[in-house]
Amino acid sequence: MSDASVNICIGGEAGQGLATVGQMLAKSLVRGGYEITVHQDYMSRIRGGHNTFSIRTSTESVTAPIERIDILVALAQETVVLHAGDLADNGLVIIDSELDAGDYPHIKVPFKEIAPKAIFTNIAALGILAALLGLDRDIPAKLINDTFGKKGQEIVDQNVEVLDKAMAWVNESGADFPDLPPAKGGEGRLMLSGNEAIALGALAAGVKFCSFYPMTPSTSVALNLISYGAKMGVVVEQAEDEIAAVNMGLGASFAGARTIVPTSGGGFALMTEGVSLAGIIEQPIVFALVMRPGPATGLPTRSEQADLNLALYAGHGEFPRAIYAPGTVGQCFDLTHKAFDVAEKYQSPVFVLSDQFQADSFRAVEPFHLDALPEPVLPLMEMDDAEAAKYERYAITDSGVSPRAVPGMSRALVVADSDEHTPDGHITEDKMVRVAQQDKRMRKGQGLLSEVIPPEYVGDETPDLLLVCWGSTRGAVLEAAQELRDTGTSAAVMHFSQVYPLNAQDLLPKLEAANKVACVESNATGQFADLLQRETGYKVAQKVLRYDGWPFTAASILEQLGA
Amino acid sequence: MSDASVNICIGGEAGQGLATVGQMLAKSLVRGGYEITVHQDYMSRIRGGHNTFSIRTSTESVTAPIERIDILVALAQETVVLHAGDLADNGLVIIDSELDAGDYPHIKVPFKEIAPKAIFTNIAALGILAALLGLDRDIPAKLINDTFGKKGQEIVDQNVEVLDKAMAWVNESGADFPDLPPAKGGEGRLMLSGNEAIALGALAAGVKFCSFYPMTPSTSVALNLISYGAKMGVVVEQAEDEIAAVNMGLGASFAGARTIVPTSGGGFALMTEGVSLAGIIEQPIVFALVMRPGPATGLPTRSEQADLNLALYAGHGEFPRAIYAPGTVGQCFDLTHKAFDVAEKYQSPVFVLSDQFQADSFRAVEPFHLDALPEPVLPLMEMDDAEAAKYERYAITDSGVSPRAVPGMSRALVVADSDEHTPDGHITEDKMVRVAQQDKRMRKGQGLLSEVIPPEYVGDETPDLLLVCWGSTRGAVLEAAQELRDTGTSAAVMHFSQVYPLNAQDLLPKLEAANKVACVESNATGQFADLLQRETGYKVAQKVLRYDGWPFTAASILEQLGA
Amino acid sequence: MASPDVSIEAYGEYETAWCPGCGNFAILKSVKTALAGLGLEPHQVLMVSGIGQAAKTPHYLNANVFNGLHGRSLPAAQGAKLSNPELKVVVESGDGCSYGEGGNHFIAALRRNVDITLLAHDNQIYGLTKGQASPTTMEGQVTKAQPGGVMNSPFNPIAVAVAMKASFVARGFSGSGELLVKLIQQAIEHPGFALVDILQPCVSFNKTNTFSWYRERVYELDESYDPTDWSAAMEKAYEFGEKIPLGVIYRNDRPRLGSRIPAVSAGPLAKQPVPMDTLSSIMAKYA
Amino acid sequence: MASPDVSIEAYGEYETAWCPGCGNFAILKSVKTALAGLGLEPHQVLMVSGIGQAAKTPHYLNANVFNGLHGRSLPAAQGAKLSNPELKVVVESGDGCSYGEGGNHFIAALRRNVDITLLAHDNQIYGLTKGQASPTTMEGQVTKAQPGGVMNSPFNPIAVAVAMKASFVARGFSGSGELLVKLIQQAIEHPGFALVDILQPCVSFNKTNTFSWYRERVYELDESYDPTDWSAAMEKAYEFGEKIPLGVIYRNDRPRLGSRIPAVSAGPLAKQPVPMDTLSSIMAKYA
Ligand SMILES: Cc1ncc(C[n+]2csc(CCOP(=O)(O)OP(=O)(O)O)c2C)c(N)n1
Ligand SMILES: Cc1ncc(C[n+]2csc(CCOP(=O)(O)OP(=O)(O)O)c2C)c(N)n1
Ligand code: SF4
Ligand code: SF4
Ligand SMILES: [Mg+2]
Ligand SMILES: [Mg+2]
Repeated sequence: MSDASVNICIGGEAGQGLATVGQMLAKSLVRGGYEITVHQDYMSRIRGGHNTFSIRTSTESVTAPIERIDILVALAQETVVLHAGDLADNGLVIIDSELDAGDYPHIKVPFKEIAPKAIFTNIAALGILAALLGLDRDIPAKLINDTFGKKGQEIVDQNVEVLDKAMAWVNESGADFPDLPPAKGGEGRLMLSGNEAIALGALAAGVKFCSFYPMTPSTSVALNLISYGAKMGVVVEQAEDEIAAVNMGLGASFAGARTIVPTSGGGFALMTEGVSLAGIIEQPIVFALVMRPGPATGLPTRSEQADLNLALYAGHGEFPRAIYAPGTVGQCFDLTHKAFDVAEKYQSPVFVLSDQFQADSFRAVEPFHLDALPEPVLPLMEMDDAEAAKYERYAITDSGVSPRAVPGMSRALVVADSDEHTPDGHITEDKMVRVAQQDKRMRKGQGLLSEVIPPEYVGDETPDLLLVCWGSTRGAVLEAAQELRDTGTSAAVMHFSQVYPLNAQDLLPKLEAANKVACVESNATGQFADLLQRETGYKVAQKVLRYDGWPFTAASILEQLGA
Repeated sequence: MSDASVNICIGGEAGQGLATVGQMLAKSLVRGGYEITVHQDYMSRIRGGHNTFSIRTSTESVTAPIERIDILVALAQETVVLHAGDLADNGLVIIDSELDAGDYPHIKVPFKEIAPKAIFTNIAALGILAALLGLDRDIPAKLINDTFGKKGQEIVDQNVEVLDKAMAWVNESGADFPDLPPAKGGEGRLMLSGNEAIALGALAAGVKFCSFYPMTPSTSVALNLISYGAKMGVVVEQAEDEIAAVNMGLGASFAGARTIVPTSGGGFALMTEGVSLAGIIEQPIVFALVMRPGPATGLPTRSEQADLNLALYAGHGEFPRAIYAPGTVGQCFDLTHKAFDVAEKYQSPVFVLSDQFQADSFRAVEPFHLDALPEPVLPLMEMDDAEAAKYERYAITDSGVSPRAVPGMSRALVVADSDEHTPDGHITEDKMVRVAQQDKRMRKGQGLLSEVIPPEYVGDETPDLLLVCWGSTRGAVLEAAQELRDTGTSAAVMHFSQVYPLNAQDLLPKLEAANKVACVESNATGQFADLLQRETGYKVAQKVLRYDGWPFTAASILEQLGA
Repeated sequence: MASPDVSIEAYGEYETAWCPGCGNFAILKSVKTALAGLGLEPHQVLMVSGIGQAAKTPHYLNANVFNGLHGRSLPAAQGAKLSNPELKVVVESGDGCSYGEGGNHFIAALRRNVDITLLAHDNQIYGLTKGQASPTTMEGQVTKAQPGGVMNSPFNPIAVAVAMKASFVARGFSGSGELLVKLIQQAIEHPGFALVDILQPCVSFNKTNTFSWYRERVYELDESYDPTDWSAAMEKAYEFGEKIPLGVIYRNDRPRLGSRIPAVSAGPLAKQPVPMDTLSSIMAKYA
Repeated sequence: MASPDVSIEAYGEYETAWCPGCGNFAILKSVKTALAGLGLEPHQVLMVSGIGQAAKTPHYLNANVFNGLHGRSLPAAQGAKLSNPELKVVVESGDGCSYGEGGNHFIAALRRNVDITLLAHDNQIYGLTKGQASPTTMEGQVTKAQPGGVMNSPFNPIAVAVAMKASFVARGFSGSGELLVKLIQQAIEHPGFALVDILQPCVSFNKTNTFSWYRERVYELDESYDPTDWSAAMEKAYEFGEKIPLGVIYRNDRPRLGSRIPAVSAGPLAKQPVPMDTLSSIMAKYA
């Protein structure tokens, strides 16, 4: 396989600051107009061990990580041991002069000389990489200014000096790597990770409350909200446990605050009783479920898509829900934003299902048009006294949606009940009322179905091979399909950014039009393929599965396809 | 519809002791050789409200409740209001002389005269019923002796006197109801409810530990174990919450005790993280999940089958499990017993899925042959020092099952870990080890599949109508099918007492052989029908659903079938 | 916001599912009297509860109601209060709900000090599930689930709350209605988390701690008792035998959580605009 | 069962995933020294933990291990101990695990008094998840998740345990190794639930409660201190500022749970036969 992208992998121990180098280089590339896909691989520890921060960049769209390494920055000896084997033929190891790159083509950098103090090593590495890639010096220089500006001019100057020294060193040393071709990216693009985009999407939707309990890889959603909380008027509360988080969120939502609850597998498992509560009290709430490999603690800092079934069936009893599965960082923003409106409109729990890979994966994203966002769906606030006197929280309606008043905003009494209840919200054990309320709740499912986002379809309508996928695997699958087409196979891709509910009638013809259908997902059982069969009766011919904690690449898909 | 059974419904307020009358009459009938099916309908309160205890009895097998009431015992005026409308043409209301039966055919009983104190009213009612049904006086008299014997002869005598007075009163009053025909039931039959049978099945399997948090309708499983705990050497601990219950149970199982954790919907939702833990540490554990209608608190004392999906997918990540769904009280015993061995053999969580209807439904059960039970599957206890030194808890094996040692029984160190782990149980983040261990765990699924209990099939192999069902609905479905056959429709029944895993290959031909397949289940979405489609691709033509909290009857099925 | 002339009738009169003679009736009456006496109108009040006999209370009066999950009333109540500081939030739940299933939320709420009131109907038993031991059931008491007698030492909510320096800790008794009304009112007016543990006879399942058992033991703390004296409070907290003190056991004025969060001080979150311009400038930082 | 000549080497030496300078290293060493000193062999010991940095400890020594879920070590440990009273069961978990996610189990364990030992590595921070406030983080401390400073009052595990009359309550410090070894040994030998809250510097995330912060404040309780004096203990429990006492703060001899359950007294449940004859006669009652 060959492609025009360059893959830079920065490796080192936790605590060495490789994420700083990585993020600054990535941002320089984005500002320089390049496309990027970042893959962060880190261990469940604070110092030591071995982590990598990989940036695949190109002038063209890059949508997935890749195994091949073009530039390997080894901040630790172990980086060479673990990753130099993946070096491309014309690849290069960049390594401190005191470490050993063995027989691999390499440049030994005198970091101690370039950086007067150890703390500047990261900027030195940035300079080396910027020079090797042929980036305009002003881009990283300005970034240093933006980043360290609030620490004072002196700090900025010191850092820029190291940057310049490092770039100069490359030129003098005669170290050589092909410059990146001129880039095409437009103005104003953002560099965002999946979790940042979820947080920003929530803010754009008017989120007012977030309750959470820390859990990798979901914590950064809350941390991002916290850092803007004061400015944006968002209350973020760290709860005593996940059960408190979900129930606190439901209380907040009841009182009128748009609410998000970010969590991950085990934490979400603890919330499932609360999900059921949301179902019966018909409380809008958005869950950001950022997946990692299980069961139980599993691989806490790695990636997997194995909690689809859990999200689908979380909670005892039966009630409608919607599940989004963004496939790009941009979709993380858009679908989180949409989740709030859909949650309010159908007074149901709505899920944004992402995973560690996407959570931590930086990309260049086109700027969002905040003005163009749809008007938010809002609950009932004002009500005159006559209406208020008649108000019933669970009035029977054709759509199943009953007007939702916010307590304290009028004289209406809003009564939410976890027991089966009469239209006015009070506890009942009456058979007929039960059936009427359960039917009313389930009718909302038809509304949800009517708003389903159809899968994205790329490629021939009657392909030899249709690759079905959902969520974060989109990029790798698109790339695999492109490679197949490049080598003469008619391949298409069907990517689901909403995985529930599914519109069986619309799907079946498309599935049946393909000669062969394979479903690509990051889990061991093929949960989406099973869901597809459950909903449509259609059985995919092949499941392409990965569950070692790493994201798919095009190559890993093609290998399983035998292509 | 007409049948040879007699349905006796005893109604009254909570706290009036109607369950005492009901149980004593039911036991008298069982001892008299009759078949019974009891349906208990009670509210979520301690006193007041209105409850019923219905006994359907016959000389032939009766497997389900029925709407029609032949004898209505009204301990409260409300009983007449609520239930006299269901009285059969030749039905009879039995009512205190101070209450009013309106125009319904009735016998007014001077309970105050017959029972010297209010506390004897229940025995008086028993006597009235025994006499009306033509039961041999010695049967209830002996039962009184067995029941009150430990309170002393005086109490027994007083009660028997009331019984005799009540029976004599019936004869003198000329009150008339056709005697039951002579019964056929054999010697030694037991009268058991579903939950009693689960507890006894667990005891027969050698259960040693039970941790629970009270929750209707599962509590009586624990209460039954508690009452025999001292004699049987079982430790039963009421935990501070359900999360404690499941984790305590896993700790006990790890230390070598056969463990059961009884719970219901919301309580089980809280246990799902623990289920996932059982999956990765490969800890045998049996859950008795006794269902009630949700979502959330729902109808806490009523019945539903809506937690199948929850049991199927509880826990984040992926791991094998088995789910039994007994369809008779006898199966409650057998399958709970089996659950312990299967849990140990495959070191996996195993579920016994029942529901309120079955939990509280007394039946006549053939005696169990404790001697004939299979030898229990046991973990490794003894080990010599050389073996112990090499012992690895998660050794890779073909079957996926690694020998499970019990800590402290030898010098072997047993290391269980919720993180992904090396064969010796220690934490790892290695890709290859991860895949090897995940594959090992999933391989146990093949073993579980090889031991699946095939569905029971009753009827024509190429029927016009095949009724698929699972768990407690078996009786009503069998009766409905019989009625269909009686009226000329070729109908068959396929009852699943194990709902997961399913053996798709075996099922498909049978499903496809039927002209039409309908799936009967007590929930609003048809969860088993969906599971069937997920596993086999087969879509049933009709879902027959009930979700008002009451169990199916043959009539309620036939009505939906339009038959 | 409170209007001075709210009558108890405004809170309505409903049929209940409680047993005749249950202590909950008297508590319900005290709650309605207390709310009306404070001049609060039903729509200004949010009653939050879990599941249990006590937790049914909110269904038996007029108010906004969030009747959630067993043991989970406190998080829901705090979430609601943080989102709308103008609501008077009162939690009603049993001893099992508050100190058993909800134990972690109880100790967290004591620390967090959100301005809500917890009325814990403490019948020292699990009522709704038919009489198993609760955390406050006395050692040695025999129940169907504890046939050998309760072996755990009982949870002392007052002692734990005082030890954690909770900001308002009181004990009431369903049979001392006038005092109870006063305690509930003080608890609601206290600007922080307020606990009122209310002794409540359960006639159906607790044959030990009966009405007369309580009646014989309870006495009202008099003027000479200083609830701001922590050591005295700690001592009173353990008086639960021959004598049981009723009244405000402990009180301090540490700041409530909401007062420190700017967004909360600005009023109901639902009424606050979304500052899109601020968001635009935040997003610009990612460019 | 204990053999007198177990060397610390029997407990092995492993690579860890901790940061250089972390207090956990010293605690690990003290644990191994304590176990060996008691003459316990690795297979006689069961280490139970949750998830967190502290909770990794069991992976770094030879023993039976149950490394379960975050916050859920205590129930697992109690289940194991009730099932095999011959195992020495030691729980190692962090402050977040033990007092945060696991708070309800902590207060229940204090009441239940099963004979296990809880070593709570108390670094007053969530270490593994990168520095959010834990229940014991001091008020006002700034973290990434609490940029306005912690607003909750800190959980005082010693005070709560003493207030609940737990049967053994001690405080240790990772930097006072000899004392810590003694405390761990006393805790293990105490026939009931024993808490040792161990102050532990987290060099990566807690820049307030550093090694020298602790070092300057801690002092060892001397012979004159009587840990059976509850009032004195209650007072000591609040000494957490200029001075912090180390040692056994409180101790009593209330009976442990297992001692009252006949099946537990009979030894490991796994070795007890199933009395099928008894079962037959039980089943006969249903005929
Ligand atoms: C998660 C969950 N577990 C268990 C139950 C069952 N349950 C309902 S009420 C209750 C105990 C009630 O005791 P308490 O809180 O003291 O209230 P009381 O009935 O005594 O007023 C229990 C265990 C439940 N509804 N939900
Ligand atoms: C159910 C669940 N929620 C959250 C987490 C994430 N988590 C892992 S460790 C931890 C906190 C650790 O803090 P502490 O117990 O104090 O241990 P330390 O790392 O400080 O030793 C958290 C929140 C988890 N693993 N499981
Ligand atoms: S069971 Fe007890 S608490 Fe419940 S209503 Fe009856 S008396 Fe009251
Ligand atoms: S983060 Fe803190 S507690 Fe964790 S290993 Fe590092 S220093 Fe120790
Ligand atoms: Mg109670
Ligand atoms: Mg910690």
